[in-house]
Amino acid sequence: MFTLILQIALGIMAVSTFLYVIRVIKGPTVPDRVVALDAIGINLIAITALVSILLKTSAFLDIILLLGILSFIGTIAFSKFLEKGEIIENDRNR
Amino acid sequence: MNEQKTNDLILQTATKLVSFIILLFSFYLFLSGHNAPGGGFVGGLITSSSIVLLLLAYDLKTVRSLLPVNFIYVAGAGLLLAVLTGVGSFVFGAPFLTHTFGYFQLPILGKTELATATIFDLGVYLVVVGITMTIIQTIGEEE
Amino acid sequence: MEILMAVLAGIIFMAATYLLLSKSLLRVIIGTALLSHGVHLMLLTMGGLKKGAAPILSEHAKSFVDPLPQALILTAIVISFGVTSFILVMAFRAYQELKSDDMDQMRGNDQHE
Amino acid sequence: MAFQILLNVFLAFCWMFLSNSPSAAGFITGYILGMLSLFFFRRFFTRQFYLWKLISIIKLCFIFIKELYLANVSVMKSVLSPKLNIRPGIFAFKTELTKDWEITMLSLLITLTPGTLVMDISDDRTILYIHAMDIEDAEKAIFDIRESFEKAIQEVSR
Amino acid sequence: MIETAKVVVAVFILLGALICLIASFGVLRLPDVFTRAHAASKGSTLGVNMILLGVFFYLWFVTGELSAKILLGILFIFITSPIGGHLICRAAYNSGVKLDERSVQDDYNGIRNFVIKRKEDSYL
Amino acid sequence: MQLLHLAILSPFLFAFIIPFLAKYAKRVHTGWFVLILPVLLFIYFLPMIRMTQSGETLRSVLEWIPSLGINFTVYIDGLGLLFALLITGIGSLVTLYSIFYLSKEKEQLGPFYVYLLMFMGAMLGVVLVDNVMVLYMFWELTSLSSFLLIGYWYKREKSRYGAAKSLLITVSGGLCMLGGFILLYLITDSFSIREMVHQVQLIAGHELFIPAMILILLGAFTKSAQFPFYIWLPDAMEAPTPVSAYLHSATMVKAGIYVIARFSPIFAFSAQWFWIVSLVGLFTMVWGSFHAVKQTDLKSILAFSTVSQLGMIISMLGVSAAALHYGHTEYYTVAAMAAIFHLINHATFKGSLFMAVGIIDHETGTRDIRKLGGLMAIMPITFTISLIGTFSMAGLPPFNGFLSKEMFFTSMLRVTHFDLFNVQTWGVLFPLFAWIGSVFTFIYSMKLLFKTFRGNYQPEQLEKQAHEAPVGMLVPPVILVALAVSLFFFPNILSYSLIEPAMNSIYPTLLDGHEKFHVHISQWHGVTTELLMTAGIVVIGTIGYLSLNKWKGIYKLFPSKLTLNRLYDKLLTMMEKGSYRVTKQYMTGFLRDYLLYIFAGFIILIGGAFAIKGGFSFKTEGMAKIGVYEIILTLVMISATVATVFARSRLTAIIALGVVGYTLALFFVIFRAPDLALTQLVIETISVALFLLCFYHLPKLRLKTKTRTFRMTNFIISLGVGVIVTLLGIASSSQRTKDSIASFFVKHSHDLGGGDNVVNVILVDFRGFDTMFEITVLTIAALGIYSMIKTKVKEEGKSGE
Amino acid sequence: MNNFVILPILIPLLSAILLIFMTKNLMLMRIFSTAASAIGIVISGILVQTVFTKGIQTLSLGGWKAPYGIVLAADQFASLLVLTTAIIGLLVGLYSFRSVGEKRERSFYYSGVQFLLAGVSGAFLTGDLFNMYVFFELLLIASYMLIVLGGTKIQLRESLKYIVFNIVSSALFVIGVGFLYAVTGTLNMADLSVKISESGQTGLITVIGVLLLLVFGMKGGIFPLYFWLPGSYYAPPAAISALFGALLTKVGLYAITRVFTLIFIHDTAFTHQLMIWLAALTVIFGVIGSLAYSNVMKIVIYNIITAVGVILFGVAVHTPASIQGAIYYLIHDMLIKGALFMLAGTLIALTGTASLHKMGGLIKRYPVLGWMFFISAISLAGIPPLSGFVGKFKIAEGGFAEGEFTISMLILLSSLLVLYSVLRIFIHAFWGEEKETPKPNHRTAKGLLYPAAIFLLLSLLFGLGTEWVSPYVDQAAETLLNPEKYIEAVLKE
Repeated sequence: MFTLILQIALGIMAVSTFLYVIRVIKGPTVPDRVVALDAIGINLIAITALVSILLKTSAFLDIILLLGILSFIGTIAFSKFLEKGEIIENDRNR
Repeated sequence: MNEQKTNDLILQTATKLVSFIILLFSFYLFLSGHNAPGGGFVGGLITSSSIVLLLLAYDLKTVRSLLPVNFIYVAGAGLLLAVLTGVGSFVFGAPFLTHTFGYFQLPILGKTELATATIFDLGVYLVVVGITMTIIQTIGEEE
Repeated sequence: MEILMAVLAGIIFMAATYLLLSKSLLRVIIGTALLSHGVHLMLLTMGGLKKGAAPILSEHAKSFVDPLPQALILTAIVISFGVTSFILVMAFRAYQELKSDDMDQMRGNDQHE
Repeated sequence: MAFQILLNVFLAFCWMFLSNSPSAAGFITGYILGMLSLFFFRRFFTRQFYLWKLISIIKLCFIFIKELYLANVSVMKSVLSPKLNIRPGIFAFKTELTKDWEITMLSLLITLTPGTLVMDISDDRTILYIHAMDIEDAEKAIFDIRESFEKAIQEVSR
Repeated sequence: MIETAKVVVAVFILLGALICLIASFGVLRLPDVFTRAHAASKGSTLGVNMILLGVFFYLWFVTGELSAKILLGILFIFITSPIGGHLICRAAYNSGVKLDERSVQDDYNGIRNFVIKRKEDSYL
Repeated sequence: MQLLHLAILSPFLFAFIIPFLAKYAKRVHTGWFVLILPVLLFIYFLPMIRMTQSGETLRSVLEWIPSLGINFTVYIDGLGLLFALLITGIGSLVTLYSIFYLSKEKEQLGPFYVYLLMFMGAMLGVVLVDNVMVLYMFWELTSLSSFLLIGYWYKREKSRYGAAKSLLITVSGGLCMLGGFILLYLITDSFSIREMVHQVQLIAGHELFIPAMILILLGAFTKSAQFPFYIWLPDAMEAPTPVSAYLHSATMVKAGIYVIARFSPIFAFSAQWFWIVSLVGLFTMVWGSFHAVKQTDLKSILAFSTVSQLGMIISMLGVSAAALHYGHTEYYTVAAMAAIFHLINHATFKGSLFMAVGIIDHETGTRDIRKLGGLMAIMPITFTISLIGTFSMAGLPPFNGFLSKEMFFTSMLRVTHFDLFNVQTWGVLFPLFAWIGSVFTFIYSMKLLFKTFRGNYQPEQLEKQAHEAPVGMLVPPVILVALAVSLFFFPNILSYSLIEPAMNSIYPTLLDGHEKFHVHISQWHGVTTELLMTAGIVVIGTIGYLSLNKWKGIYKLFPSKLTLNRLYDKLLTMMEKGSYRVTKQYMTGFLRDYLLYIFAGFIILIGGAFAIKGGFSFKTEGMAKIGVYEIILTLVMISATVATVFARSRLTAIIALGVVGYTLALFFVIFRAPDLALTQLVIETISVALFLLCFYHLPKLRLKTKTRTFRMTNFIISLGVGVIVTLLGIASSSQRTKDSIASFFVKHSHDLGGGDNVVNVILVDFRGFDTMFEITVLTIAALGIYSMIKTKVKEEGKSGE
Repeated sequence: MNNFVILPILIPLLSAILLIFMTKNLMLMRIFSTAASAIGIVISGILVQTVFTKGIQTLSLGGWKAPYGIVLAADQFASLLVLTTAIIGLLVGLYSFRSVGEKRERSFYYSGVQFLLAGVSGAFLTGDLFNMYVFFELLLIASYMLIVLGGTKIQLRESLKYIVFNIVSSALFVIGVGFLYAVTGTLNMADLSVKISESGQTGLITVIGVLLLLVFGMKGGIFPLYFWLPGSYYAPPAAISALFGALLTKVGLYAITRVFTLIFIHDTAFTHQLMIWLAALTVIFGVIGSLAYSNVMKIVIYNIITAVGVILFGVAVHTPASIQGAIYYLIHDMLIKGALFMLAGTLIALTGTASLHKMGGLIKRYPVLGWMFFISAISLAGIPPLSGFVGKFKIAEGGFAEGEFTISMLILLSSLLVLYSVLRIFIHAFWGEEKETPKPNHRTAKGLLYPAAIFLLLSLLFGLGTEWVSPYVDQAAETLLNPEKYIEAVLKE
């Protein structure tokens, strides 16, 4: 029963991710895609968590935090790229 | 450039906290690698992503004043360390890259496993940090 | 599952090939990155899927999945990361020098003499 | 505050070695004992005992979680309503907070609350530009924010 | 005990998943980047955090493992997710994405004057 | 290492000293130093005549590569010694001549003598070694030194052309010969000619017999300028005249004859040998003499004449092969005897003629027969030399040419008596052709002599004031013509000392035990058919010469476009231009084209192998089950992949790529690979960041209107690649083995590796070596990126060509 | 267990790492890298001798026995190639002093070279298929670094193509290894051989074999896969081209040889026949290419392709004679290609152009260079007593013996056109009227010529001293033909 619920939840998450992917593909603007991508990253966290229960392992718990870190960095990088074109500035105060 | 300045206050403030969390996490991953997912690669990569986060929130100049290291040398040192771990086994007449490990009773930490493989992994870690930062810095500088 | 994954890897290979054959340098590079994804997926499939728990012994599972392909993929991932970053920088330098990202204009001197 | 925590940790270590039980349990015991002693001597320090601050942080968290919950309900409503009945817009909001992390905290909280999202901070750090999902509620939102979050944050930072 | 815990966990997880689904639905449905960012940054944060909490409880009660990593993850998401939304929205605005036509007010207009100098290079 | 080896190698060793002599002993003409060597060698070889006369041979082995059977085995028998004497003897004379021919002020003597010595050594090697591989080595060395000598005046276009031509043709022949040698080796398992001769029965029965024979003959024919390979010889006349005299008339071109003679005992009993050798020789003789007539350049006439004479000798060797079939040994081997005799004679009269022509060229500045005339009075000695030379060449008494020509006719006439090979009816053609060739020989000989020395002296046409040559230049040709005359009167000096031993070594199998050929040459046989033929030659030849202008038009009948020279030039240009065109066709410089070829190759090769080998199989048992969310993930991945392909903006493409990467990480999670998932996630993120960093500097994607064919090609090729990879994947996972080495890792990771994370233990311990180099790869990548960005070198000359 | 086996990899690797820290001191870098290479030669020489006297040397890395851990196995074939590699490394280093330019030298040039050498030696020595992939990547990335070092337009343009090709081939390599692992469950080449002999070489395994042939062929430059080669090898400075021309394609060939004499040996009628055809086509196209250009470098480069075809033919014929020949020719070609590239590079450096039409009469001013060109040309064509002869003759012998008359003759005759293509350089550039070159550069060529002269000397010694070499080559060929020996040495550690 519990496994079934988990699987349902996983299915829902997958559908949700899929909807984001549609947004990624559709756009229409790049920021739209970045938003969706960020959300996918967060969704992946949930999926990983669920999968790790399903697989009865704690081996993937590291991935949760990691995904959080990465989607954060990724989002920042994208938005900086969109806004300023360059991601890493030589000297901000110049 | 001047008119493109933004106020990244939120980002910068949060970064101060977040980058430490990430750094800590990377150390954890590195150290636990032998028994749980993680290891030198991931550890190194995450360490460098915390530095990248700093780079994103601040700029190259600030970060360089924070970390005044030539990252190529870091990579070189790491590689040297890894290779020397292998060479070390020559001394004991064992084949190249033979690792050994043992469980030791240490103060505070208790029974701890110490493995030469960890030193090798440290080399990996240093190389990964060194090269990612070298790459990102050199590209970032080239404007 | 393995068959599905093989098909998926095949599709990625196909897309990568298609990108590699295009004329824009950017697409070519994206093609190479995609190619490595396909390779890793295929390699993983070759090790057999879902044959047991994740290969971490402290979990005390009955059986574990084949850890060797994972190690191999890890090596391959890291190497392809190095190569990808290298080719990226090279593309950027090439554009700096050659002022073009069109592979057509990067013919080179073969047509001389 | 940081000094107090550090001192506490130090005391915990001391306890650990004194009691000759180098383990987590020993450490935790030491920490609690250290905290108690700190509490008793709290007037030695110029600033207030750090546990109070902790309590106000927890309070802030609760306010925040409540707001987050409300936020989601409203967003969900508008998403799920058959006709998209929204009037988005951006408005400026003047804040009285000055410290970096106060502003940051406020912005984070605002962003997580009903239909609002901080877009930028003016260069003199006094005005937050906030995008709202439903601009009708802008005034009310401003009031809400000022009432709930700014106060709580000031409490924490005092 | 374990059964009740499982029920709680299941509720948390299902609820979280549903919230995530709705958020993604919102992202698909809402008219412009800014409103979508609302849905994404709030919806998924709450949903995912609920799931994580569920998993946390599951690990705690069922396998008896107190997983600090998950708590750290929850905290991390709480901190970073709004920052992400904030930065994307600003970037979107400053790179020239227009507000939806239903918008009624724009106080931000003209504050940052570098809006779209690279019009020709709009990334479409 | 014996004295013999040293003798062969001495020219090479000496050649090393020459550049220093040329540099530091400038006051003495380098040729004087060089002269010592051939003379010494000649003196060294001369006493060996006694040995060969008594039927003995000398064999001495110097091991070179014994494990491969390649040894520097020197073997001296009659044939070899004859050639060695020719080489050293003529070599001495030519060197002497060259001292006066080449001025030490104007010419670079060092290289000239180095080449000449190289040639001398190589030629000695060819004729004296027993091991075919070493023979081949010296053979190619003669080609190379000939190349260098022809190109001696390298600033002249024609020299370079001639040099390249001679090299191409002779080396290709040499390579064919090498092929033949290898075949012989495969049959007999030996490189020694001697041993091959002993195994002649084995060779004869072998299926490789004919290819080996043809290949070796190709080598001989190219070297000896037989039809149709003779074309290099006229162009080789660009070499300095001493070279022409030495290489291109007396020695090198006879290497082919040597080889034919040498291999006669192995091949000669076959009918094919007889037909090929004799017919090619005979035809070449007629063809060469016929073409010699129309030449206007003195050296060209001599060149064609050499072609013709060589053909004649070869035809005789071919005819003599009949002896191996027909009992009357002495009756038929007269051809071989004639061949050897004529070989010597040809060296004398042709050598002297070349030297005479050299004198004329040297003293008048031209070799064009149309500009010359009336030199008889001015250069009487030269005239005498030329007279003797040409008459001997034309086969007139009282010169040695007459004797050998008579014997030539004799042997050709005897062909008509063969009943073997079914030649009774056609046999009559042999003497006929021989006679026709001789008529032309007579005509061009006369032309050479009279056009140059009779007629009107035309000083205005000449570059120099003509006068008699210095004595030193006259001595060598005089010696040669003196020989030509004396050999007529005392031919049997040769027959006992040289010809007989040479015959013995050509047909060793014909003799039993200590039996020997008996050679006796007499000037007068009575009024025989041969004599009548000679008389006919003189009559018809004289008429022909006098009426030359009337029938000259016959040469115009040969269309100039169809000549062999034309063919060669065409072939060469076709080769260069054609290969350029071909190469240009596919080496377009487009990455896409190259990739297309490679992928097409992939599809064809792998697909073909698949189709032929039928490796595909399909089996679902034992495979994992598919879950719903996995399907969804798959869909996500596919759509992201498709989005990557069709993305219109670079950022979209990067994002889609990122999605693929993250989904891959998710697959890693599902398939229980936490380490992979972690690494893939971080690396994907950093890659995306790098993409963004670099793409900022790149222009946005342009939507070029690509043609439908372009897209279709891309699609078909990529579909093929995808399908093949998929099929391979399915087949491999269907045929998965049960036991793999992985179980070891799982089993021993904890106790031997000291870690619970098997993947990590594999990475740092079991396969730590991989990891070590993987991080090395990363380091190099970083170094490369660093230096790529920081180091900018200015353009070099290369790109500006 | 013999740690000695690792030294040919370890020494360049360590010196490369140390060289990273030396960029500030040019002289130190030069001396250090030269010393390292010299030590490498000594070590490899000792290795060759050890293998000769004691048989195949193996080293289980980390002490993990054969099919599980990675094993280095130095049989005579690999050892000889390692020795040649070390020699080439030293000479290229010497050549670089004057030709590469200080800017490049300071940009980790010597590190790159040493890394490349480590990679090449590793690829030769490893007994593990995946490890071979890693070494391939190592040498490839080092080659990427070197090929683009300096960043001139042409370098960037051509190296892009180079990298893309190699990425494709590496990708195919990895999936090939993956397929093989799925089917056999092992990665060790000796173990693979055993497993395949046990289970029989199924159709699928043959197909995977062809896939690997394709992969290695792409590195080695065989027929339908060599298109990247001419442009890429043309781009970098001559020293680097020499290194590439001498080493890189040979690694591909080595891999083909190893794999098709050890693993895929049960269906020779298909795989090896296919290789024979590919070899013939490679020779033809190589020759066509070398005749097509009047660019010095290009001519030399296309000659690589021809040589690759010849060697591949020798391997494919798979008889004792042809394998011996292939080994001889492989070593010969490594030496002589090094010399030729250096000479061509010197020519370009002296005249400032690579086009034959713009050169002429150089023999007067640079006679030594001219004669060295001449000698290398005839050595290339396989004219005895220079080094190319024995190899070519042995290959042809093997071909004839196996009944491949046409292709064997083609191989023999190809040397004519090879000779001609290189002598064209001699005829056009060194003979003829002297011409004003666009960038007359009369600095002394001596420094550049010494390394090339050493190469030629070695080539000459290799030809004249074949007898000294032949026991080694015999041993190498014998091991290749009797994979049991290799398998026994590797698995019975």
